[in-house]
Amino acid sequence: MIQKELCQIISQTEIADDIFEITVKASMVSQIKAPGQFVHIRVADALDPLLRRPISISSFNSVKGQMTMIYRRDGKGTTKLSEMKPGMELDILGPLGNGFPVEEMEIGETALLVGGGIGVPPLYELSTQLIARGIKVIHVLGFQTESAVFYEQEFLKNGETYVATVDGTYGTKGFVTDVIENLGFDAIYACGPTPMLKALERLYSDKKMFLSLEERMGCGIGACFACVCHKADDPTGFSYKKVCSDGPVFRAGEVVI
Amino acid sequence: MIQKELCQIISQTEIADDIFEITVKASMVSQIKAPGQFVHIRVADALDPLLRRPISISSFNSVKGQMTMIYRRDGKGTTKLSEMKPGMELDILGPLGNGFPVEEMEIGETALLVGGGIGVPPLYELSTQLIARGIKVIHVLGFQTESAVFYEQEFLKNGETYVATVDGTYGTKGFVTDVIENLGFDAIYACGPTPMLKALERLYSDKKMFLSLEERMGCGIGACFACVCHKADDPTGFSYKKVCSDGPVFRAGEVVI
Amino acid sequence: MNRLNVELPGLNLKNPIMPASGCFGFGREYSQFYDLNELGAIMIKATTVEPRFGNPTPRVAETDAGMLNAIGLQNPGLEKVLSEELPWLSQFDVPIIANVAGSLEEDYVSVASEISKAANVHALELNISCPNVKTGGIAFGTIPEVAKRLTRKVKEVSKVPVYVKLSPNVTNIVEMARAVEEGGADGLTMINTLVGMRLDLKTGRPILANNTGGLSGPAIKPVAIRMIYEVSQAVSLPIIGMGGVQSAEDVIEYFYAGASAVAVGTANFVDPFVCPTIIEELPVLLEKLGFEHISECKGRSWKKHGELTYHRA
Amino acid sequence: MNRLNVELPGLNLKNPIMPASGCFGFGREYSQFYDLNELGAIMIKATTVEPRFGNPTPRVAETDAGMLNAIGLQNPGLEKVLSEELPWLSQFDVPIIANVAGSLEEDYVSVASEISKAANVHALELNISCPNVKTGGIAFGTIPEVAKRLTRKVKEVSKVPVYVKLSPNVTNIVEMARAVEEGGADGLTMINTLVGMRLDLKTGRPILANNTGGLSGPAIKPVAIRMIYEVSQAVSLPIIGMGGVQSAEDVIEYFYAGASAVAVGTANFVDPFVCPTIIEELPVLLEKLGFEHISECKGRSWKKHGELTYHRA
Ligand SMILES: Cc1cc2nc3c(=O)[nH]c(=O)nc-3n(C[C@H](O)[C@H](O)[C@H](O)COP(=O)(O)OP(=O)(O)OC[C@H]3O[C@@H](n4cnc5c(N)ncnc54)[C@H](O)[C@@H]3O)c2cc1C
Ligand SMILES: Cc1cc2nc3c(=O)[nH]c(=O)nc-3n(C[C@H](O)[C@H](O)[C@H](O)COP(=O)(O)OP(=O)(O)OC[C@H]3O[C@@H](n4cnc5c(N)ncnc54)[C@H](O)[C@@H]3O)c2cc1C
Ligand SMILES: Cc1cc2nc3c(=O)[nH]c(=O)nc-3n(C[C@H](O)[C@H](O)[C@H](O)COP(=O)(O)O)c2cc1C
Ligand SMILES: Cc1cc2nc3c(=O)[nH]c(=O)nc-3n(C[C@H](O)[C@H](O)[C@H](O)COP(=O)(O)O)c2cc1C
Ligand code: FES
Ligand code: FES
Repeated sequence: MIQKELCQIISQTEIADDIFEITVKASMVSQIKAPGQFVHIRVADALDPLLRRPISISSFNSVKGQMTMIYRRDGKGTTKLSEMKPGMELDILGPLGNGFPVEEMEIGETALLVGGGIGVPPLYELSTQLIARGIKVIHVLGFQTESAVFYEQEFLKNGETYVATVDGTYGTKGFVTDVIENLGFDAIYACGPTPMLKALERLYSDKKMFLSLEERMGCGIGACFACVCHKADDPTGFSYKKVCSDGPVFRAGEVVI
Repeated sequence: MIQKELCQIISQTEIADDIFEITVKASMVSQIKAPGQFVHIRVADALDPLLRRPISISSFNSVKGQMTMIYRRDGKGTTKLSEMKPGMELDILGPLGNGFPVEEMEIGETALLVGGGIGVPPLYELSTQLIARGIKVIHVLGFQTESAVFYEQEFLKNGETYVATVDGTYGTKGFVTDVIENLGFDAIYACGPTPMLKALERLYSDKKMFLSLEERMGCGIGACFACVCHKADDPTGFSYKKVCSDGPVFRAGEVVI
Repeated sequence: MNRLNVELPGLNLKNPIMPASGCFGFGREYSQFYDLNELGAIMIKATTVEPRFGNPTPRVAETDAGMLNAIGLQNPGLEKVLSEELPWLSQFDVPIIANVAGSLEEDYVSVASEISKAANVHALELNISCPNVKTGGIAFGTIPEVAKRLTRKVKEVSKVPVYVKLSPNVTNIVEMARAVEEGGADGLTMINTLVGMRLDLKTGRPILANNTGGLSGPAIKPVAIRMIYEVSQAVSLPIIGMGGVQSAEDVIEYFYAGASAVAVGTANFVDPFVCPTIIEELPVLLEKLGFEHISECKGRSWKKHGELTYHRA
Repeated sequence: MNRLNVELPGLNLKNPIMPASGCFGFGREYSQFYDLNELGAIMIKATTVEPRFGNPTPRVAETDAGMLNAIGLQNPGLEKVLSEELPWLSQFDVPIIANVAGSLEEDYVSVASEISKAANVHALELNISCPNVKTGGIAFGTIPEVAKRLTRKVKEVSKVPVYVKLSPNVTNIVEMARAVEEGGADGLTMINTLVGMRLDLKTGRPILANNTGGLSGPAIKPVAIRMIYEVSQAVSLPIIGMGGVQSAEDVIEYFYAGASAVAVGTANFVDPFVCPTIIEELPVLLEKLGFEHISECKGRSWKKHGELTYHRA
């Protein structure tokens, strides 16, 4: 069930340039169904900014009743969020949407987790849950530049991890797709910029694949029709899916990205 | 000279129901010319609320470089202000306007200081400066009800002090004017609601009198023409005075209140 | 004592608070948060004859104290609304106000005649003011004669009272209100969104795929209040007011201006519980302000003191 | 390298930032805070033939991300502006744009012909859009033919280029822009305030003594951006944009929309240093966005990529 909760901030740290990791205490953690779900955060108990900000849950701890989000300080809202201190309360709506299906893989199979920039966070919880189920994971993480890289060590603990930076200042120079070519795997789980998702869908149409989409949102719960996309089987028709409530994770080929 | 300064909050206390006393460190204190001047406070480094709030300087300490304001928590801005904690910085524009002329009285004369509600604060600094110049002061302070009364003790230290409450829960029941009838004095200094100022002007037209006006403000420095009032000698004409820059203190009979 | 019940043409409301069209879908999502029976009424998403996908995304953009939307009237179409959405809503004892949209007069007429037959549809809201549909749309909301004619046509076929939703994007709102009154409207709802735009700092291009969008939220409240103040004095139709309502205080301000009920749109996105919260806070605020009943607040901004119902405070 | 200088009819500006009329008086007050020579230009308070006291107080009210004002064109009158204000301003090397207002055509004409003779007045801003004057005023800003005629009359007598200030309170802003272009205007300034209102929760009455007032501030920015986007594509006149500008980012957004210069109004009340601060921040932001000169930003929101001047980023 979706909850609206005032969550106490446990910690907040800048883990890379403009990249913040925030952990909150939240009873809604018990409602999380799958990795890749997100929350809708109200950063100001005032009108500035007005709307909530959608941020993925990057990991959670049911025992402690805590969840962690990783976000990039970008505009008004995330800048305000980054200024909040432990002890303060944050108005969070969640958990929202449908996450990555971990049960789609058999023990012994290999899952390729591909993340681009702020698409990387939700893959961490996914990775943890997959290995817990005896599935092998390979991580390919793409970033703009060295200073933007985060969580490489965390991912390494779970399995093989390759990093690519657009400017080549760290890891392989280029895009995640340049790295993937040489890897073997049974399925792809990806989250990142639309061009990246499009490329993956084009290059690996033969593989089982799950993609997490991003879209500007109003309500975050399926009521305002802000975040719709066309269904692949009816690309110009009336049928649609809502990224916030039907997604953000879709099976490759299900919707037009 | 008017300064725009980020002032550190030294202390903030609720001294009566919804009445707060806030003290800040401010180099602009050196610019204060007279009691009754005010500052224009920006309570949020955001758009909510947008405009500054005019608040009188109730006392200041040139040595420490500190000034104190007393305000009532009322709407959006003052509510936000009341939530600020010591150590935080406050964007203050000031000192603004022209205060009460203390040099208008001779040693040995008696000044009657009349304050109503949130009009009381600026009289405190005035009282202190008057007695320092060897002038006798009598204070008549009007409040709505007992729980709204503040600074009685402080004023008592400076001289005779009478309190009136509208509902009679404390001091004399009724208005300040009911108390004044029986007092002897040479001049009146008053700050409070317009009806009170009007009554004083009507009843004591023979006396030397200085009144501090209140008006909704935009800029607070004389540029936007939000706070004008007619001059008494030309009540329907074009000539005017600006409460923010010509006032807020005017000699009785100078402007139409 | 019920301080909140109000009577409007076709609408017998336990309270005057309802979600605004397009900001509440068909109710399903918000029913996860609270019992929709708490609401005075529900204004459902615009319905058109055929299903519509609407505009490409991005469809929303944030602005200072507001937001822009260019959904483009996406909806499942008349048939589905009749066969699925309205029946689902009938489980609640809440009057539905059906928002009717289209590009041609016929469209409005066919939707109106059909949807007004649904048992739980107690009134229609003629959306002649959607800023986000290219064809025709605009004229209906900006040319008095056209609006009047459409209103009359729809009145002829509707089985329930017809409220016309006015666009604020006009030089003379009173003229528009008078026109639809002459057209036979039973009430007005106002305001729809102001046409606005935001550009992306990095690309220089509009953030919305549709370029322009409708501005809603607190930013437009002063415009809505002004228009309701003017219109409520010029016509005798009841007005359901909307535009940036976020709190019980806002609701009272709308009543003061001349509204008889109030709709809440954008605020639902900020706080899904905003409607029940306002409904809960209203009686307390009325008590504090000294009103026996919310109807006493109506039109206080312009009524002569003589006309004012007794006020304790 | 100067990234900010711009050329407009009659105005050779070192930078495109100027305080908006009515938000800066005649400059005296703000000269306490900084050297007015830093400004690209100054739009002085509206001037009328006779001195005006304006409306009763309260004249301002705060709204969400905005404010309402109903000053009512208070000003010392043409004679005093010519004999005191303009001479005082002449100590600064800053072009003055004189805001001209009135109730009758003759008023505008007489003020324009006289004030345009002043040496430091480099352009006029015809205020046909003040929402706060009862008589006539409105028609000038809402009826294309009337606006066109007034523009022509003023052009006949003015010694300097004439910019016409458009009102956003119209159904069709493009129609108004075209009309004044035909009337011979040299440029446009937009937007003036939206007509709005706020009511006092305790009394139920309007906060402004004038009841309604002009809405300004960030709240109206999306409407201004949209109108400039539309108008800049429809007419060939340069536009000085305004409405809620608070930062260098806002200025860039106005240029993207199609403005050639930007005026800052309400923000001066929030931060008296806002104009010099923006002027200081602009070059840095342009560098960050990859522009050599601010003029490269102009019209990016609608220009075809081919028409765009080279962009490094
Ligand atoms: C399902 C989902 C999950 C996301 N998870 C993460 C995450 O884990 N970490 C992270 O850093 N970012 C994530 N994002 C992107 C994040 O929502 C935006 O970066 C953020 O909203 C920008 O807000 P702002 O205040 O910084 O920018 P502003 O420019 O102030 O935002 C203005 C408006 O645009 C919206 N907006 C701006 N950029 C985006 C965007 N890229 N996607 C959606 N809305 C946007 C904002 O929500 C707001 O409504 C996610 C987005 C979605 C849809
Ligand atoms: C020269 C001067 C000195 C003042 N000194 C004091 C003081 O020492 N202590 C104190 O408690 N109050 C003082 N006031 C009144 C104080 O400015 C208002 O109470 C305060 O601005 C209300 O803001 P708010 O956010 O609580 O109310 P809101 O309703 O949020 O205010 C909305 C807008 O209305 C304006 N406003 C509302 N009430 C008043 C008012 N009574 N006077 C002027 N503007 C108003 C606000 O400034 C703001 O722009 C003074 C006013 C003036 C003009
Ligand atoms: C996302 C969104 C979708 C909307 N869809 C509709 C609609 O389908 N029909 C309609 O008449 N109004 C629609 N509106 C306008 C609202 O009903 C309302 O008139 C407007 O938003 C002002 O109210 P608010 O400020 O409380 O949102 C929509 C508004 C928003 C924000
Ligand atoms: C207090 C005040 C007074 C104004 N006076 C005038 C005026 O005399 N003439 C005029 O053309 N515009 C006047 N305006 C409108 C502004 O010049 C500007 O067009 C409008 O405020 C939008 O810009 P902003 O949002 O930056 O304030 C006034 C605005 C304010 C807030
Ligand atoms: S954000 Fe409202 S429907 Fe998805
Ligand atoms: S507040 Fe602007 S002139 Fe006084």
